[in-house]
Amino acid sequence: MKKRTGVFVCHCGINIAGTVDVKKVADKLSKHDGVAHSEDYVYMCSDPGQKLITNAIKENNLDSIVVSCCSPNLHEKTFQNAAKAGGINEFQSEIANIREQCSWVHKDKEKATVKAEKITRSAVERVIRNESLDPISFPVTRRGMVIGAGIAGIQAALDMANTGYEVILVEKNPSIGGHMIQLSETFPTLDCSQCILSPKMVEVSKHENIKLLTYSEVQEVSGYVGNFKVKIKKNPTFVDPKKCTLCDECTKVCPVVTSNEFDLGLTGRRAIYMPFPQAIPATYTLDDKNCPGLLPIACGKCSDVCDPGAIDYDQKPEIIEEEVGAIVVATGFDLYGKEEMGEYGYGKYADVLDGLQFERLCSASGPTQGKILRPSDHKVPKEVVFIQCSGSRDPELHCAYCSKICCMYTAKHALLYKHHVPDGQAYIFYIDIRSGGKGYEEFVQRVIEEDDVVYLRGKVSKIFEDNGKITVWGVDTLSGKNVEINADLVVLAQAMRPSKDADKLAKLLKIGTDKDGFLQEAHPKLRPVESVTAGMFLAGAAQAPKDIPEAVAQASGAAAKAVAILSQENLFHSPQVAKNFPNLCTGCGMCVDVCPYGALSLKDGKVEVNEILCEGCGTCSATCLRAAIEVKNITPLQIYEMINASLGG
Amino acid sequence: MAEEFEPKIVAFLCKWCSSAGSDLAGVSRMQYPSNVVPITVMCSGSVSPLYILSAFNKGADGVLVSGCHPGDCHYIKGNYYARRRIALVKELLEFTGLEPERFQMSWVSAAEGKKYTEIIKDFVKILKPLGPQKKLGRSQ
Amino acid sequence: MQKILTKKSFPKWVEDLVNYQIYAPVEKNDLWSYEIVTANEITIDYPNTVLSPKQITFPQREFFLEFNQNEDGTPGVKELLPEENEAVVFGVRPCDAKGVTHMDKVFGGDFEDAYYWKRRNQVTLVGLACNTPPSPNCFCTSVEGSPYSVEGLDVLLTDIGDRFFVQTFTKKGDRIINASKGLFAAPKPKEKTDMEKIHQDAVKAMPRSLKDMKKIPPKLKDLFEADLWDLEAMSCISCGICTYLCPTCHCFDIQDEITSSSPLEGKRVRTWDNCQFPDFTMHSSGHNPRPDKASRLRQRIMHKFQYFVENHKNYQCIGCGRCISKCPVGIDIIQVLEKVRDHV
Amino acid sequence: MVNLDDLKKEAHRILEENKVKYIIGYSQGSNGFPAVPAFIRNPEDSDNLIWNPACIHNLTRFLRDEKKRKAREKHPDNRPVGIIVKGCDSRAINVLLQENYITREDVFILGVSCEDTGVIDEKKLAKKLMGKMALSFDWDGNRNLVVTTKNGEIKINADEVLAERCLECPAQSPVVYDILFGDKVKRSPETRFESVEKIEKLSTEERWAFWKEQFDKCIRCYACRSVCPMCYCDECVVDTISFAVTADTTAEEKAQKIKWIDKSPVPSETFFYHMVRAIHLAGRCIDCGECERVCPLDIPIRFLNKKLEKEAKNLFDYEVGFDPNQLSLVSSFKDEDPEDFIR
Amino acid sequence: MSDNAYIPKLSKIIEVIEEAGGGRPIKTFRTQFVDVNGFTHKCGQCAMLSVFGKGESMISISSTPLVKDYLQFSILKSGRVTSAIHAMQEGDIIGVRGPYGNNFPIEKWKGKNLIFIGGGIGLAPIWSVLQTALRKKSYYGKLSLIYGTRTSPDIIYKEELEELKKEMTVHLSVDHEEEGWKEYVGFVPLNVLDKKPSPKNAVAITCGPPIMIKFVIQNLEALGFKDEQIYTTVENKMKCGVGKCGRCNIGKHYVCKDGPVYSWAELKKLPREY
Repeated sequence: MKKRTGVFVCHCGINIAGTVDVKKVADKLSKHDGVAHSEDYVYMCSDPGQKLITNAIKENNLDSIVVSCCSPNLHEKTFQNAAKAGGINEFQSEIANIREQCSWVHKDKEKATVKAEKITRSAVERVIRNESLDPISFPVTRRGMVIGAGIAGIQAALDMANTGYEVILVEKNPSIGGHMIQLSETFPTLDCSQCILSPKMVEVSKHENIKLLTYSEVQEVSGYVGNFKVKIKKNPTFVDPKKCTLCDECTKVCPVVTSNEFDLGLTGRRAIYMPFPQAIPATYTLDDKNCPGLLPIACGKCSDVCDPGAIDYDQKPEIIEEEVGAIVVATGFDLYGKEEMGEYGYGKYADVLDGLQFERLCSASGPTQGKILRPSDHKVPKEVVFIQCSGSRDPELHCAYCSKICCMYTAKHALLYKHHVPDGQAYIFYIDIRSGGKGYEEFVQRVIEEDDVVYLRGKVSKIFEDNGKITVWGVDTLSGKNVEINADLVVLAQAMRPSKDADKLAKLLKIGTDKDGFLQEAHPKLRPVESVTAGMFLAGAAQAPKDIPEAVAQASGAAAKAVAILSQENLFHSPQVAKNFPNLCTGCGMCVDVCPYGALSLKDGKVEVNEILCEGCGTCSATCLRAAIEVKNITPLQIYEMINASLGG
Repeated sequence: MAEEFEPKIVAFLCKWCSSAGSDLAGVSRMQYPSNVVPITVMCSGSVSPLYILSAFNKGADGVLVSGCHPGDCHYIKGNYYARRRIALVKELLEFTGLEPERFQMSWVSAAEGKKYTEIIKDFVKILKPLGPQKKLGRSQ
Repeated sequence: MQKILTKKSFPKWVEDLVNYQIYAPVEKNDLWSYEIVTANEITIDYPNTVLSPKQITFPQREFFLEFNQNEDGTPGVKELLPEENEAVVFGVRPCDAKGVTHMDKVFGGDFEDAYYWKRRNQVTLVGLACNTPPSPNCFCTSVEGSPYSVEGLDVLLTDIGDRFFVQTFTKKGDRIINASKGLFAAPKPKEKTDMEKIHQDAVKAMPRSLKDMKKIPPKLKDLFEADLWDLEAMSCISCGICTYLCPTCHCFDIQDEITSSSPLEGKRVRTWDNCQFPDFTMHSSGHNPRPDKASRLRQRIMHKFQYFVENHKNYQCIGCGRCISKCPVGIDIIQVLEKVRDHV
Repeated sequence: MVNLDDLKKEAHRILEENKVKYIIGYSQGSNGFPAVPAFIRNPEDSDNLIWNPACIHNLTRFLRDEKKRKAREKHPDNRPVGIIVKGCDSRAINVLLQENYITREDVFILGVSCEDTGVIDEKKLAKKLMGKMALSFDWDGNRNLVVTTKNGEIKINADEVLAERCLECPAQSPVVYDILFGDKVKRSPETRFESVEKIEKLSTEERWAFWKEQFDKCIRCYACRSVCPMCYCDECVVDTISFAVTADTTAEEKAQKIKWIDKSPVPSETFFYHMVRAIHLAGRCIDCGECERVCPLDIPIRFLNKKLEKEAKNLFDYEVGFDPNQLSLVSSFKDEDPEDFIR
Repeated sequence: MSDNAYIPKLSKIIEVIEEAGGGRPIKTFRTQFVDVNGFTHKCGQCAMLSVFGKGESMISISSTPLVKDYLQFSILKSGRVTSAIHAMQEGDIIGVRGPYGNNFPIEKWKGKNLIFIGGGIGLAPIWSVLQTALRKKSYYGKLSLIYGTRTSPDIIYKEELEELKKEMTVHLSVDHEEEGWKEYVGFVPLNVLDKKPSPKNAVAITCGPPIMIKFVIQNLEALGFKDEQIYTTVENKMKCGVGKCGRCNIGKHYVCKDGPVYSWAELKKLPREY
């Protein structure tokens, strides 16, 4: 049966009628093939206007409508509802934008009228080929997951859990806490990091809605928003936390000493260990990489001394499968490594440290119980050089981006140093100071003025050791003079980079990474906490360098986004999605490559559309060489006819 | 006397940036020639070479494809694919002797009503002296 | 009638044919084709044209009718016949001319094709005997043709040195001779014998031949289901070269081509079509009586050497060798026919 | 030099050991065809295989038929097909692999190296021979073609008879094969795109004049499409009816097939056809030059594909057919892709 | 322009009857020539219908020549043109040229029993004969119809068939069991075996899907029908309708011109189409 389309041309007062001969447009269109009814009215969007449409639909049993009026952004929904009220599917309504894109931008009435005709015709050509569609609805698994238990992950998990939804919190290390738990004080308020974080950690461990999986890694993710299936590998700790009494006998007898991650190698630990006193879960872990072999024959001392018999060498990795509706990714950051920063003697000289190591030196729970002593000879360093942007803002050799927090924590470091060693001298090499943030600028000023830290604007050219001192060559670009400082200690504000293996995880989750390896947000401005994959959200430094308040804010944002999904029984999705034609598909997979949402996949040599993931962008159809995939209601045939109409053909 | 030649232009505008940009031009009452008939598509990445060729085949004197600026694509990366595809089509058309001016691409954000206006004005200005596009047009 | 025309005065003759459009084979970057020419552009030393002169009487594309939409939306239809345009085609090879007679049979018969005959009746064909074979794959003598065959020709020229021996066979032919009587002399006996001698030598010069042609049509009757077709078609790529270049292939398609969809405007056109294309016989249901290249190659051979023979008492092949020379994969119709002939 | 006997022996072996269904190779053609595609099934027929400078055809095209045939078989024979490929042809195999059209297990590849020469351009050679019929010919090892005719031998420098594409070829020897005949060579041609640059140098109007003349000639025999290993679509934009029709294809689907291109061989439509074909071959064409060779009207179709090959290389640093695992040209991008043409 | 048979004659659609819906919709159209000089046809002939801008499609004429005031076409929606025709309504103008092809030798069937065997849309091509025979009952012997479709909604000419039952024996069938279906269940060829029409002084006229025709003929032969007693009509892709475009041939025959009506005896001589 031929379509029966109704065309409704709006005057919009004089906004349209002033430049476009609306009667003529309506009249011309009435003769058009497939148009069964056509009229004009002063304000289509007004109640009487909408009534007029619904009545016309009923009276002339129209099966589709075109409204020539203002931009679809304003009244598309309005007229879709009018269509529904008239008893036809909302997708049988199209807008012809003859105001913003015609009457308002032209003066010549004749020409504008011709153009309005073309625009309307083109909309008619489209609508008569539209198919009626109903929103796609699908159920939601109402549990959430957070990957990474640093401050961002912890915050997100707590926020979600507190709204009453169950949350699985996955952390690859034996304890939660991330980098924040390593810090001594936090800028600008200088409150003790551990003091503010550990209560949250405890809350996590106690929270009835949070299922904590430490020493665990996500291995596989399938499904889609609302219905993810996640495989998690829980590594064996070889210690049964229920039996362990934290007597610490085992570490005393363990023969192996290895470098302590928590102190970034400034101290050592045993093969069986507790990461740090406030660790959550509070239990020991036996790291099998360093244990002389889980063969009792080889050693077995720890289990010998363990009265409760908490140690079990036969523990195997365990695969846990979880179903969740939304996922927050908070995999955090690592510091730009030694290997890359050879030029500053980082990793070569014992007394060249990175920011985190210095945090440990300052920390009361640190290797020196908060006394600042330099690693090589445990003397108090009298002259300390801090170097900012070490690895940051250096497109040639290192990272192009700014790591954002270094200016602040370096100022903090200098301040902490001065408070520990009042007679010492701190120098800071910087490119410029970036102290945007509440109370940040004041903090820096205070460091400069009250703690007379010497800020040198310039880069360090060379660092070398010479009789027990670290000689630093640099330039002070303000005075233009070369500077040489014989320092006792050098602290590098290493660039922040995505944590190791974040890229692998990103592939698993099918969320992209940007050129620097940070997780890709769905839109840089408007969707900063969403990943490109529906139902997955980003929090903390995994997405870009941030300080603690920013990370926490984003975490809460991500949690809210996730809860927005979990709070619904069913999700609805626009049905204007890709449709494939198996008989034309050769399975070349080009569309699969270009789909930004991983909505396409190949099954027995043919492409398959996951309608729930598809956003209907149509890049697939432009890429396909065989017209084997198109987006419903904006198909190549419709465009073809629209082109024709636009050219008056 | 003969009426001045008015080039026919088809403009494929992505829904989220360029079409919104041209809306803004309207809202700001900027004026530009009425030679362009816009076709709003979801994404510049969905503009198939066939559309462009078809437009010329059906007698378009000029074709414009406009999308979001790199990095701003509503669909993350559609405009990057468009950029590559369109580059190839443009090279090919020029290679076969179509005036390069007849086929253009632009990035127009939702905020760039002014830019859209300029693009259309200039496009029409360039096309007028070229006269009707007969090379690829269907003639019976 | 029989006449002698010196090569010197040949151009003059052509010039005298003022009321005609003149076609002749011309070369452009190694490519020979029939074009509208002026007297001095005509050469007599040319190989086979890529496309046969069939396109003059049966162009690849022609209009049947024009349709549009009246004010009340009803369709309007207007017949579009070829315009009046008398033409003389020079340098037609005897084989190609014979091909035209095959076309006449197809487009004649119980139903006369108005478009074809409108053109055909306006064309006068002037042939040139093939003193030397124009193609390494000539085999006209094997398919009831000869390098001086006169079928379909209105005039035949034979190059006998510094002059042409001119024979006319139709009123059309006489007309163009009479157009410039003065140029033509009566042939001397010597010239006549020279001409006959040349004709006999030409036959000897025939590069290729096919023995026992007679056996083939009856043989084909039994070979419809033979596996031979699969083997022969293995290397076929289903392109349209053999048939489009063939002077006797007449298959066509009828299509509506619109210039405007609203209001409706367009033309119904006839274009060449091609039994080697997969969509040629495919039903809209998807069912295809000739689903593979084997069945399509079979159709081509059967049609030329069996069906046509039964319907029109001729092979639908005039031995020009075009399909052989231009086949991208070296399918050689002579070889195929030999395989048919020797098939056991 | 490629040792033909080794090639025959290997062919014989894999047929005898039932390693392959059949072998697609070259054999002596009839009158006027120094080489034609051959399909060898019996070991003893391996003797008919030839290898000479006229082995022009890109045999990978026949993998299309093989795939269709296999699809029709009730109990498909899953043994691979033996196929003889030159450097260019082997890149076609890589593209077919890249597009999942075939799997590596579908083919047993007998690679033959063109070494420092290639295949001849029939037209160039014919000109050189001035009507004389070549009885046989071969390369002499120093980039000369030695042609034997009735009246003796003729020696022609390779560059004078080599197909243009061979002079611009970046892969004289196969890049993927199971067994290789002849020596692996890596000769990078002085220029890859001279043929294209010749046309680029012309003015816009000259370029149009050039192509207009070409498109006027086209008779839409589709030999270019039919011979192309990459034109394996079941349905082409120029086809007037739906091919890929199944039992559940609705009348609407069939009725809605877009008529992008009229069947009339008029310039606008033939232009459309050749443009679409060129665009669809962008990043897929491996410049085997077959489309150009088979064109009965000598339309230099290859230039169109070559032009895009050039731009793919220059603009996007994309090379076709060397890596079966790379993303396709148009299904990938780089942040730094040029956009100076965009306003 | 009358001598140019490529030019369709404009005809007005005077009636549209919806026969079957679903996946394989069928509609019947009755047309009247706009200008008087139309044509008259014989039973079994076809006509080429034009929708301008879409193209042409060959459709068999299902009305009897004895009805002068309209031509009837029953059309299965299957492609570009037939879809366009289906979209047409009463009063719309369509192009018609023809008539094409041979016809059933009905005058030779004087006094013979006629057995019509149809499947699906295949009833249309033999409907003209059936209607003619019905109107000249005295001329022929016993008339009977065996007609089947996939499902009952697919049955065409529903009302007419009811009428028909008063005039002649009508055996209907559907392929599979159906709620409330009282008549035969199974494929048409089986129904033929079931009803066992006698070959004595009879002619069988059958049309339907190729596969059906194949087995109907087999079964008729089994029942003792001679090749000369079995008639069918053949369908092929057609463009010109006058045996020139080279598409529709089976062997030396062009179905559009030498067909579509064949006795099994004749068809056997041609290369196997089915």
